[in-house]
Amino acid sequence: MLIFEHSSPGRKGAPQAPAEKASLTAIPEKLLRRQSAALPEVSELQAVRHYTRLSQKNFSIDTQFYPLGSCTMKYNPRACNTLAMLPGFLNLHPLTPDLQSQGFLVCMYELQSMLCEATGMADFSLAPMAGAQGEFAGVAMIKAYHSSRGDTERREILVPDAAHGTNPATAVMCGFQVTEIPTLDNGDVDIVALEQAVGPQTAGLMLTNPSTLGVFERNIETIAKIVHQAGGLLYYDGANLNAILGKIRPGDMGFDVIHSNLHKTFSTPHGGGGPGSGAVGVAGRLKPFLPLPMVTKEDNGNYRYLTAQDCPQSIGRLSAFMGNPGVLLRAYVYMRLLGREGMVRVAEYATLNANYMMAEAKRRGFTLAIDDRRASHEFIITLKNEAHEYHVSAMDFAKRLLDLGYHAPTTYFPLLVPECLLIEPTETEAREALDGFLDALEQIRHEAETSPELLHAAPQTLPVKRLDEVRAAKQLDLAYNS
Amino acid sequence: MLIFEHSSPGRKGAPQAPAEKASLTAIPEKLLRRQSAALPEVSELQAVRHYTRLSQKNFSIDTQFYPLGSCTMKYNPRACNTLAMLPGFLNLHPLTPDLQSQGFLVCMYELQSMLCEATGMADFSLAPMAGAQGEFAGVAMIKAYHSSRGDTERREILVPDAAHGTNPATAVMCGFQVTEIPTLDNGDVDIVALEQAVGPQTAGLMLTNPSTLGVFERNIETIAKIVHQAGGLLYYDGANLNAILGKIRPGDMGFDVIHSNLHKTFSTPHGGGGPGSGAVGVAGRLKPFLPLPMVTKEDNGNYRYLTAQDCPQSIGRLSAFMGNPGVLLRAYVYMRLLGREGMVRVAEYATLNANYMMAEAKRRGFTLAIDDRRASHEFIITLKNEAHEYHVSAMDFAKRLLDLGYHAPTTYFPLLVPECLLIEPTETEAREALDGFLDALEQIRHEAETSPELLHAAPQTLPVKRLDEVRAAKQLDLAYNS
Amino acid sequence: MPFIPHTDQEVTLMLARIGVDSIEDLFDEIPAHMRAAVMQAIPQGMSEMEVSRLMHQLAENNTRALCFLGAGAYQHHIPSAVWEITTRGEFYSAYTPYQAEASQGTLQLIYEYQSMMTALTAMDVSNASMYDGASALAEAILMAVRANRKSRSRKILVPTTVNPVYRKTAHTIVNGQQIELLEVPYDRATGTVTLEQIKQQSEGDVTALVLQQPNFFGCLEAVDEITDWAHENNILVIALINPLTMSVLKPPGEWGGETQQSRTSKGADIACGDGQPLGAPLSAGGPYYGLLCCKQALVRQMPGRIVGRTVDLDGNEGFVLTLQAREQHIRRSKATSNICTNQGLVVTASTIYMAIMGARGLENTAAACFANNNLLVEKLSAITGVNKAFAGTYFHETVLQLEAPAAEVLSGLLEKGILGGYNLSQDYPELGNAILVCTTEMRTEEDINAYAEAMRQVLEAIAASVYSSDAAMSAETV
Amino acid sequence: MPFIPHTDQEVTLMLARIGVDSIEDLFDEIPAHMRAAVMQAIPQGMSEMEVSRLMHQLAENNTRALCFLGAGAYQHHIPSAVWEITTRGEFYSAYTPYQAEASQGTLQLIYEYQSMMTALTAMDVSNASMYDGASALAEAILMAVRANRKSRSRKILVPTTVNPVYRKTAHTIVNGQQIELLEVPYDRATGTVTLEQIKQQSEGDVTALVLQQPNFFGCLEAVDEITDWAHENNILVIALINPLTMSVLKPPGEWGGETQQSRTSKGADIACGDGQPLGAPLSAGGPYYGLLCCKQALVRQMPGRIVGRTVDLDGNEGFVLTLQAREQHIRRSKATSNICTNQGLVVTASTIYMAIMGARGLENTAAACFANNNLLVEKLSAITGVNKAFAGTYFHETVLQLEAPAAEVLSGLLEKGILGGYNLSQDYPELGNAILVCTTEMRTEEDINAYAEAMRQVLEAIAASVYSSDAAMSAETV
Ligand SMILES: Cc1ncc(COP(=O)(O)O)c(C=O)c1O
Ligand SMILES: Cc1ncc(COP(=O)(O)O)c(C=O)c1O
Repeated sequence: MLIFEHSSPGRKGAPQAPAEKASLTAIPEKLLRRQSAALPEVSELQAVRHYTRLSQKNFSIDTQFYPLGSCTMKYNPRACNTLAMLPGFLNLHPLTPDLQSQGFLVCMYELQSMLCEATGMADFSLAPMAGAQGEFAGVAMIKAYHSSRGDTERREILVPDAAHGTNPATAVMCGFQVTEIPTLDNGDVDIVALEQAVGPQTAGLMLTNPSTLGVFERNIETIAKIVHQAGGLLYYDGANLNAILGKIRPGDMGFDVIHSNLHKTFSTPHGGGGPGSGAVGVAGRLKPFLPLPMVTKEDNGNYRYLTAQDCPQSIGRLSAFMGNPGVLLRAYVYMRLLGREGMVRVAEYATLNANYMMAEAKRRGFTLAIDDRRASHEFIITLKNEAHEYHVSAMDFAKRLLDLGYHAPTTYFPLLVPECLLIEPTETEAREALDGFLDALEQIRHEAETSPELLHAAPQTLPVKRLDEVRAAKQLDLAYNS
Repeated sequence: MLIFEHSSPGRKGAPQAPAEKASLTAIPEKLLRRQSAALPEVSELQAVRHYTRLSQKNFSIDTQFYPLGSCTMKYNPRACNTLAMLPGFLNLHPLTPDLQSQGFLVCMYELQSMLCEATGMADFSLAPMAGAQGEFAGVAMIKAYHSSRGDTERREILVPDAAHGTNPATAVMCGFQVTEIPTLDNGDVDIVALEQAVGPQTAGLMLTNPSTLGVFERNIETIAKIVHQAGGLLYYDGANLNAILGKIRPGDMGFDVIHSNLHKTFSTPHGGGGPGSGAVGVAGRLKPFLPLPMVTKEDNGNYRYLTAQDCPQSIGRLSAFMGNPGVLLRAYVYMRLLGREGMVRVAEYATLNANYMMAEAKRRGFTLAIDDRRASHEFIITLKNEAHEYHVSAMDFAKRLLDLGYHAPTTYFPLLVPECLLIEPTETEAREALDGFLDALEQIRHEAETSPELLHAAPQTLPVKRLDEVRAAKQLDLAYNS
Repeated sequence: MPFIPHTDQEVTLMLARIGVDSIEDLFDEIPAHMRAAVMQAIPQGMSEMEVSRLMHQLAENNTRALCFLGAGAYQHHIPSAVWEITTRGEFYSAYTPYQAEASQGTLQLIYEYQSMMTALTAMDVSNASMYDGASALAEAILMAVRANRKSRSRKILVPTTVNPVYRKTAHTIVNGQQIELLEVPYDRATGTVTLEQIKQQSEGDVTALVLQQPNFFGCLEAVDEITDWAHENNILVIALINPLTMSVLKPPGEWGGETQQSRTSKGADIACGDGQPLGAPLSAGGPYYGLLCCKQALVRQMPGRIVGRTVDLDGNEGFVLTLQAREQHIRRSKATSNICTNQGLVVTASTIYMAIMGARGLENTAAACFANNNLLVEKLSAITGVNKAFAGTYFHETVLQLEAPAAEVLSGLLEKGILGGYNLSQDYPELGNAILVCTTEMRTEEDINAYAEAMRQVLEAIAASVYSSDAAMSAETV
Repeated sequence: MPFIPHTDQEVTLMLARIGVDSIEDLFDEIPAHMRAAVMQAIPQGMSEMEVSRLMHQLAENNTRALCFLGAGAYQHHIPSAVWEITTRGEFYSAYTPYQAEASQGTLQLIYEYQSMMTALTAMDVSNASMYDGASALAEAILMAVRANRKSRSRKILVPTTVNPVYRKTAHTIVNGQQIELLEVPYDRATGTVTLEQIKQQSEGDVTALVLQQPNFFGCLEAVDEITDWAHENNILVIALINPLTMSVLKPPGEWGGETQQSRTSKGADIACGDGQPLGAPLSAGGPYYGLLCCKQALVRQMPGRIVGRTVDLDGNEGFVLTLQAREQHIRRSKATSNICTNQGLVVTASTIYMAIMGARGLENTAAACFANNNLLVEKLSAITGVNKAFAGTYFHETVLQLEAPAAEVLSGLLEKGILGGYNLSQDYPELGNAILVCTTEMRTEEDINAYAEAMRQVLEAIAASVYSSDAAMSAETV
């Protein structure tokens, strides 16, 4: 039932707004609204009950194991939420003069510094509001860098075919053409193809390492050399940074610019789709181009925002204020809780969990997409055999997992692997959860053999059964009563 | 699965306590614990997930209509919670000197005053921590009053048979004998029986008005006269104050002492069983006996706790500090939100909802326990006919209601009415909820006729099916591994 | 170990199952010479108790001055229920609702959000959110360029009454695609843009026009007239709005349509803005969210996620992400935008906020802002040395011109606990010593009086010191 | 109308269904002449925004001084997760779990609580909570009187090392039932009670004996020796404990049992105390909760609710309230107590707290309190004019004797932002100018140094003023 269906005209049960409406007669009538907006009219209890019950229809980390590959669904410490929501932060207006915002600015400054250290980059801007905006900032900086050198013919960005969709989409938004580089069966980039692809038109290469195939790109040094020798820059998509945190740093691998999804590696919540943060870091030569605002520390120990006057070559602003400060504060608290020793543990235990699951999956007879390599923080099972033998799809497996109380892994991504499940357990899950999930996978395979209709009809235990996506896209119903 | 069953020896995933254990060697070894307590060893995520999921197994006001008679399950405004949990209150040590606690003390003082006004009593103490402790304080004051006058032979407390169990239990705890007074079929106290029962042994009468039968005691003036003339005092069990708030005040009805369940009428949460508050109010002659602490306002405008020096005749303390301040703050916020005009509305709409449901229940063919009177905030259906015809019990109805998404009303209370449901909708529920509940009742009656096994086997849709209470009491299992 | 559940025993067992000796072995594909050293510049970990104390101290090291600042972020009352429900684990710690059946909570909520936002704006379609108002404006411009098949110019008219930082952000984002943002100056008397000025700037082919209501100065633009003219000239109209004010102001879906010709094309084509006033705290600038709505015809040009209502196998109603073929994860380089993660949790809060407030709640709030701001402006402009910059109607923000240096006045006010407004001298030097003041429903009459009194004192003090330095000067000269 | 969902239309319809003309008619059974007038002394209602502002102001009108106060309420760190989960609507707004199938969340949680509490105390059975520690002591005494069939005296030995306010509360509550609480003085050297003193007070038949560990002075009682003696004399032992300290101190279930004879009756018979240190904020004194545990043999004398594990129709595990025949709603005047509503929500918090902390977390916290307090006492007693009152071991509270008026010292400390301790002079005049200081894991070395420095300054200032007034006096005399 929609909140609109709880509505009754004239109802108003909340002691929220001013009880009386002040006069608006000073405003010319033609500028005024004629009819009240058709919002629901419910009591506070009705709203509380409706949204509390809605929330219960979600799977979430706080309620289920959620091994969604490439998404790093790890525990979001409640302390990060509580402390980021202290009134001293919540009530701070973004245009408050710097001297009156020192408590906030010091957090931002230290977060910049800690991210530099964690990634080996020379400087960081916290402005981008999600990974994709981080990519935008990064590619825009690559463009600005080449332009600043009069190198205006570099119109192409290279992207491996395994890349996340945001990579090519970003390159196009920045005005580039995209060329795809194939990936080898072992998960590494096809070096020969790369060598053929680079040239004077190459602005840069966007690379995710470990890749979305869940393996570490072993030829990273060679790749860096090839791209750099062609005059291009190297972009690091940091969505998978969780796998290598404290073990190897993008800066040390030769990347010129990176973004980091703080809502993955630094455990800020995904919130049902956001907000996130895609902070960008750069090597020295790209420093002048970082997006604003950034925070600097002055000689007198005060912190202040850098402005366009300070950074005349900056690519500019990406949002009205400072990215997503509430998210940034959560990441700051997280990093202070973990500290330098905790950073390393993130990669170690995320990798341990992934490799354990991979080994166990293999032992239980599942087919790995890449068999003879280490998993990073995630790994891929392909169900192409099961699909072929039992006429069940990876999607059927996914939906049946929901019935058994597990959120499904990422399905059908990366696009290269047929009928795949991309599984990322993260470091915060206990072995019991991993084993339980593997047991469920085994059970489902057995069901696929004996009663495949169980899979086709899944899920059965959730608020709705399988939903008709085709109808949704054909018979558009995008708003109540619209 | 119990939290203990998620435990793994040596696990510790929370960044909470100091990481190292300081030395305790200065403590003689024989005073030290030999083995660590067998608490669960889980990570923070495991605890969060476990208790979040547990919470989802509850019915609650925030998720269901909860018409539990005599319990006043109305909306607990979230603002009351948020504001009572401001750090300035949460971090206040109860032994902080008065001058440093003025912000808290003013709330307590004003709450006392507002409760006096709402009930017509001369003074109030907020010390009692629940209704039953309020009753204890009240009856102890009755005893102290008689004693103070040398009137030591009053050993008996009168209690109507419809009374809540806490009434007789309290009287005994205070050292009294209990005599039950019968109730007439129309819900009023049997005046003749009362007249016969009173005498020089009568310390007082405990009365709930409106009674637990959901009707207003029409002879209240006569009753007051009879008890007072016998030298007894009149105690008001304020659990049902919600029904008459702002309409008639216990003080004006002649009551000498009352308690009010702030966790009912003043909407502090029930919290799965508490905490509550049973603030006690008295007429002038009982003022000296009120329990401590109380808050007074001094001539200079400062607030301070009253001490035993100030109140030498007080019955004393009922708890280490000030009752349940967090609950009291919630009640304070609630009263400030509603204000004087809101107080009256509480009774009006609670009564409207109850009478509407009663009229509708009757129209739909249900048998009312008391047919020809106004309901107060609650009313009673008896299912004795249904029980007889279809061999289903009120408990079966109750369990089946759970399946249909409604919390069951109070069953088998008051004890006088066979197979009864005591239904209290409260003022915060919308008509849709009331109608939905009545529809469910009708559906169940139909099921009782056509497929009674549905009722016997209910509930079917909850985390567990019907539970074996007899076994629980016979094969005691009161702790894990015990 | 914080947040790591593994016991030593388990680690041993897991390593054995994997067939390696140590966790270190799992990293043996990483070239050894590139391995990271200890990250000295990151402090050692702290317990929650220690971090908690630190953050409490830092939180208090921000001002508590009474806020009369607006300029794109507004301090409104937020019912307690809003964030208590929003931060429930099931909303807070869920991912994007790709597995629809396990995400009906979030999906239905977004559908309700879309319904509320279209109701508020009188537009046909809303998406599930953009990052913020400024980036939403940029995406609206990109969308207009894709959508306006009648224009090939990639020229967009942007009045200078549009929030300057929004204009800058839009520039950063659309810049790579050779789109030109043409400034249209405002009328100095009214603080609004006139049709004449727009016409002057729009020689030749123009793709779209941006119109902010209320505009950055708090003034009300002639939305009907301008919308109709734009449509007559095949120019798409992008409305940039404060959604709270739309509860009482004419919503973009109803702009124009006053001439015979324009009736069929009534309403802005795209509406965008920042959702912050609807339930998001100031929070130092975010997370807020960008709202983006459009006419039905443009839905396939919409960037970002959209939720649709559909049915399940049993024919029961349910909700899914739809029209995903517009998005990067399907369409990759041909997507309508690169956006993926959006501002879901803030939308959650905003939806609950709107449900609790209802239309009447929003209207009363907006009206209270208007009334309070009028009162403030009245009291301030009664002070010698303070003047309204523009005639006409302003909503809950107003430009005031001061007969003293704006920066000095504002810092004087801060010393008295008043965050007095936004200094316009950088963005609008032509206005002299001008500030933008803002009053919401949160400010009481007492607060407003306190501001007026502080302003009086600050101006007097400045005047006195100017006088005395003048006097000193003239004494010297003598 | 705040929290009232009814529209005018609905009200009309509902009244029609009832068959009355107005809501007023529904109250026609109430005698007209008794009807209440408008409640003038209650202020008019306010919006949530207004109340919020008021409460923020009031909350800030309480001290933020560094807390070195204990005496029954302790400031410990509480993980954020604890109250975020506890205040979820499903826990917060549920009733007592009478409908077991619809309350498995609360019921299982209480079962887990009972399991944790018995583990911590090494007792057999725990109930679901009493109001607070003081009233739990009173109920423990009533329970002992009911349980001890070998004694008919109704005499209870209560050492004066038991928290004075607990003794007063117990008196109020057991008073009506002719129970006598006999004080046992403490040993001035050690701040503990000795077996000799107990023996002296226990001439004749005694029912039970109360023993607080750590005692009110923070000192550690000789629990083994006293428990064994009591059992040899058919006296039940009621342990009054701080549950946090039981993570490292010998728990009541293990007291005694050192002699041949006492081995079978090892352990206190009843354990009670306040659960506050386990996850409840100071909150001006509550809500906390009373813990109450006993040996298996006494379970039918237990007051309050108890949850038991059982099975459902399918044989699956589930939880119910059990042994309800002890309780007032069944047994009425013959119930073990009148308690009905207890402190469920605080128990919820406490259970989550214990789960997150684990035994090791509690131990490290308790040990940190001990170490910090030692440090404080060392630093303070190094100051001239400050002395430890007792030899022997104290836990995280200590009695200090001052060579200046305690009240004056404490208020001097407060002016320097230090809540310096509890003034003992009213309850224990024999100790002179004595205060009880307390240090938890929350206090850093810096805090402790700040206290020591403040103490030094305050004592010096008092000495100086005494000296100067002495000087003034002698000057006058001269
Ligand atoms: C590999 C990769 N790159 C980029 C992104 C885009 O990040 P965001 O969703 O924060 O825009 C994601 C996450 O969805 C990702 O997994
Ligand atoms: C009529 C009546 N009296 C007394 C009580 C006891 O109140 P409490 O549960 O707060 O002790 C109740 C509530 O349970 C009640 O309904």
